[in-house]
Amino acid sequence: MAEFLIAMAGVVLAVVSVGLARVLWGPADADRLMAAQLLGTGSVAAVLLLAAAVGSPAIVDAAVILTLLAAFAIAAFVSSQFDSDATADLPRDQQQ
Amino acid sequence: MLTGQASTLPETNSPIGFLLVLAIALPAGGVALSLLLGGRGAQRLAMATMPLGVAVALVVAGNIWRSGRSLTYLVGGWHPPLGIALRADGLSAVMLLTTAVVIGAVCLYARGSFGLPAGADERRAPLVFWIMLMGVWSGLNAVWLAGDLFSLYVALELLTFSAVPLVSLDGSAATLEAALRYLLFALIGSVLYLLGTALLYGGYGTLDLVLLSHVIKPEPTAFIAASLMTAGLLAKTALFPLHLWLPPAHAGAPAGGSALLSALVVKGSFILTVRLWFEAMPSLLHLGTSQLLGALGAAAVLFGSVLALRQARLKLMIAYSTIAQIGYLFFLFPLASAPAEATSMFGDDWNGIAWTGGMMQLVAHATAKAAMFMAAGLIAEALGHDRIAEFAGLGRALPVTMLAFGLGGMSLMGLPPSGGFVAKAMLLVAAMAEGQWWWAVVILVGGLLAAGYMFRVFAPALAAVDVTMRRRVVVPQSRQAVVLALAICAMLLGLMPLRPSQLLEVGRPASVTALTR
Amino acid sequence: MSVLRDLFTIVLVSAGAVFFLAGTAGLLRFPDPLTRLHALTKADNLGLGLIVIGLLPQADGILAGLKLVVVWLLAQLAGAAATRLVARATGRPG
Amino acid sequence: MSVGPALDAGLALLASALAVWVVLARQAFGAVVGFVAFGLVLSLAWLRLGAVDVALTEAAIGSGVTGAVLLAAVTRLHCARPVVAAARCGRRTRAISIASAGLVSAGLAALVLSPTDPAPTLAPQAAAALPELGVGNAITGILLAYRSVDTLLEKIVLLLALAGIWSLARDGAWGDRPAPPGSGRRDGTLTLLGQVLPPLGIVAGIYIVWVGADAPGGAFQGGAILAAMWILALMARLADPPVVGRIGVRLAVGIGPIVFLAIGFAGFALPGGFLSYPAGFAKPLIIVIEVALTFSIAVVLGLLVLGPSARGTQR
Amino acid sequence: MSDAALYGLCSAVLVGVGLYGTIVQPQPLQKILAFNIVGSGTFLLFGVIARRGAAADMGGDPVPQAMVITGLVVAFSATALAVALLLRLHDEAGRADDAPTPPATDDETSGC
Repeated sequence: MAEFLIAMAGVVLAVVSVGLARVLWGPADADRLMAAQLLGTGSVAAVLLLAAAVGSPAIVDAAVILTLLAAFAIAAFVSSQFDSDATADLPRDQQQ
Repeated sequence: MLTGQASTLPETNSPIGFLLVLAIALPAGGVALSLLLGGRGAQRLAMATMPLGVAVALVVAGNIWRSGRSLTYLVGGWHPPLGIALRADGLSAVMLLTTAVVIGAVCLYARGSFGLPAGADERRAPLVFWIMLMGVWSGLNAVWLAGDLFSLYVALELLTFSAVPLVSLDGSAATLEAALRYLLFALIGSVLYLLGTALLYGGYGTLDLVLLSHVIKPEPTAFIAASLMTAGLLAKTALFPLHLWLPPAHAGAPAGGSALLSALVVKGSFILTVRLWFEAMPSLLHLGTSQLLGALGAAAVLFGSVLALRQARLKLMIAYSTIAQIGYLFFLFPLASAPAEATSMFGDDWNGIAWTGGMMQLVAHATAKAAMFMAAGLIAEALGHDRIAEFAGLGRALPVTMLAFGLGGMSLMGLPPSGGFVAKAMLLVAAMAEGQWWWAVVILVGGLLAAGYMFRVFAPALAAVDVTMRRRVVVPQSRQAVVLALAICAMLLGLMPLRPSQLLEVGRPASVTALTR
Repeated sequence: MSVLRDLFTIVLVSAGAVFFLAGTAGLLRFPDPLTRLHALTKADNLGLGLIVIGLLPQADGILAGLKLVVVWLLAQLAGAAATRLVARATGRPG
Repeated sequence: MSVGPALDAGLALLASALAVWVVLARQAFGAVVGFVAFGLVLSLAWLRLGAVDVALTEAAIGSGVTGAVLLAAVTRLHCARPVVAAARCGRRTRAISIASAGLVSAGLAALVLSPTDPAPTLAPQAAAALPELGVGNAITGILLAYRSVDTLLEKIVLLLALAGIWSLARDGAWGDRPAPPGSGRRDGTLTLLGQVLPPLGIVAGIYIVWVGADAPGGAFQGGAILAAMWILALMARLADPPVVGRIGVRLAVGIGPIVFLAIGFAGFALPGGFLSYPAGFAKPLIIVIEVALTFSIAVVLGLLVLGPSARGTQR
Repeated sequence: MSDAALYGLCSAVLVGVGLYGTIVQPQPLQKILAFNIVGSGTFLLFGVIARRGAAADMGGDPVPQAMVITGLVVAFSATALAVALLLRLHDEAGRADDAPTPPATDDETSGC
């Protein structure tokens, strides 16, 4: 069983890392973000699979943290990247 | 060792070993409390820490000198390799003292530039300056005392993080750029050092300097680790050709900060390089390595001096001269590790003499350079600029400051009776006696070049012109006196060469002595 | 019993992996950002969800199972937020 | 056939590929996204290496909070577009750097392929001394007992970094609020995230600190999660960045290191000396230090992300 | 090949790639990223060494692992400080030219 779970962790990771090609290609920043998010979700899945394979509850904690931070990273992406483009014409003290 | 395990040493705490902790923890606590108290609190704290720190250094040095034995303190009672030992030998004591003297002088000097009047609000530059001053002190003392390579990494980072903000304190684009470049150099330097640390741990299972020296063997692991660590440390020491970051950084900081950076901070990584090669892995210090380090030093002496000659601004000139003076320090490597047959010719401990000469150069440069940077700061305050070409009449306007600057310069040139003279003479004689005359040539040429750039400053400053200097500000006598006192320290070093050298012999690496006996 | 449990896990986890595969394929092959976003959301929701459900029988204790569900819920939240924000951002020129 | 090594090889390959991408990318934004992904992959590698504590730290600090700093920077530098003008290195510099970097890599590779046998380790010694401390997590024992002086100095490094970043404020803005992270706009979705995630994150952060004495986790990881949640709330404009000149902020920043130092100095009264703990009280004292440190680390990391004070941020 | 050796090779690659980037990369922000990659490679080497030292019922030698945790915090502080310096420099340069983007005069001054 453990072997299977580790193998599936590998498969999920391999699959989503192919999606990373979008990070390279783009073309829009949104594409890069989506690819990174897919990698985030895939990593969480892989960590959960690993945790089950090893039978270690501490690794599940790692998955919880990864998910939290994935959400955080998305918020950071969004709040920094897209809004600033949309509001580029508004006066902002950082821009001038 | 057979099991790959480093065993523990039968070490115990020295009776006054707790002072080693205080030397690090007092200024470290000062950093934390200064942020908390803010405003004038930071300055008061620095002023309160200063005498305590000087006292700690004095007691430690006095104890080591009298007892002739190194001090040890096991933090938390844990023995290496699991725990961390703080150790103070003669070299640490000398460095503790030098640090305390220079920082003490900088404290007194900086009260003039970063002092807040009573009741004033907290201001940016003063608060940051006092915090960074204590950060530098804590980091330096940790470098002199820590006996563990990873603790030394943290100590080096402590130095980096307190040195970089000093560079960009005035916030101009030029100093920000200098600070960023300095930071990147320093970070790459520390990460290379850390890489070597990892390799050593993987090979020998300990990072304690003493334990490591027992188990280390001349094999690829040790050699690659040592090369990486040395490369990293040289970048932090600004040895030619890794010196690019130094002049703008040291010239850009406020005078008190420049004094700290040039006199002390670059010496931290230098001493670590010395400890690494002479104490932790003496069996690896082959002829090639020591000659290479010496050659880089020689290149630094010539290159730095020539560039110093060509600078139009005083602070940049002093900064380039630091590159040259750092070069001299590296003659320590070929001269203090000469094989026995070379040194026995004249039947004296030439390796030991070179060792003492090198350390003397370090102390003399620290005091002289700090005095010169602070003198340059006073000149810049008085004139509103530091363009050497417009110094006419300066000798009359600021006689005390110029005297201090000149005394410092004498040490750089190696004129008697300065500390720099004794240091360079010892290196010179050792070079001749060991048959490595080429270093002697560089030492002499470097001295001449130093005389050249000092002359460029003094020729206009002392010229008997009738123009009265337009002074922007009147510089208080007390600040000039501090600078002069420090310059006199550099001078006095030359008058009592025997005593500090005795202190230096306590716990001197066996490799330096063993090669000669 | 144990065989059944393991079989359940194997089936659901494999199905989850297939959804990840579909999501990636969509991300790579679909022509414009909005359809790519759609594909990504599928992978997020279903891929991770199936894997979590598949792993639930393997978890020892209620708390461990609860953590798994929390992970899934968090991922849902992040995914939903990302979807809305990306959709809005791509909906605008620039 | 065992699948473990295949997974490891995949992770190692992926990490290396991402590193190459980050270094060579023409677009700073793409490089930063690649770096965050790189951090994620490394966390997985740390799990595979059996270092759960490090995996937690890498996820929280190495990838999470660092990612936030880098993203904010990329936006402000307007680097989203490809760069034309920056001076590129000449061919000779490139050749020399490839040669030297390759040399370092080759040396390292040669060493890792011929390890010392048996590998030296301090694990037995670290394990043997743990009962004396009463903590079950050896890493906590190392960070707060055996090598506590490193941890203490590293806390000072954090404070110096904060003071260094604050020093980059303009004189007129000194002591004021830092600019809020992200853009100045309120946004429904972001508000929702900011309202829902922090409560969960705070529970998770405290949990990670709490279990840290005996299981993977501790002050660093917990503090970083708390910091991330704080930044998230600020991004959603649910709170304002603090006025950094206030005594409360300064107290929050300094309390951890000061408690740590105070307990260290109290050790002088004991036979073990500085930073030693009285028999039987080691674990409670370690937990006191961890709690104080977590709080300060969370505040300091958050402030490091926020950057220097900016004038006129309160309109 | 053991799993530790695989990650050991990975760490060697990371260090090399990162070093190359710190020298060659003209963008300061990517220089900072490259430094972080060298750092990650170094930490990974610690991890490999820890893994090989697994003993006493521990999955790895905890001493190097603890060092990595300390190192990660230091590396983050360094990144934050470097980025803050870069941003301020960018502001300063932009202010001096009174233009939204500074001209790239030198590899260190240019933000973009």
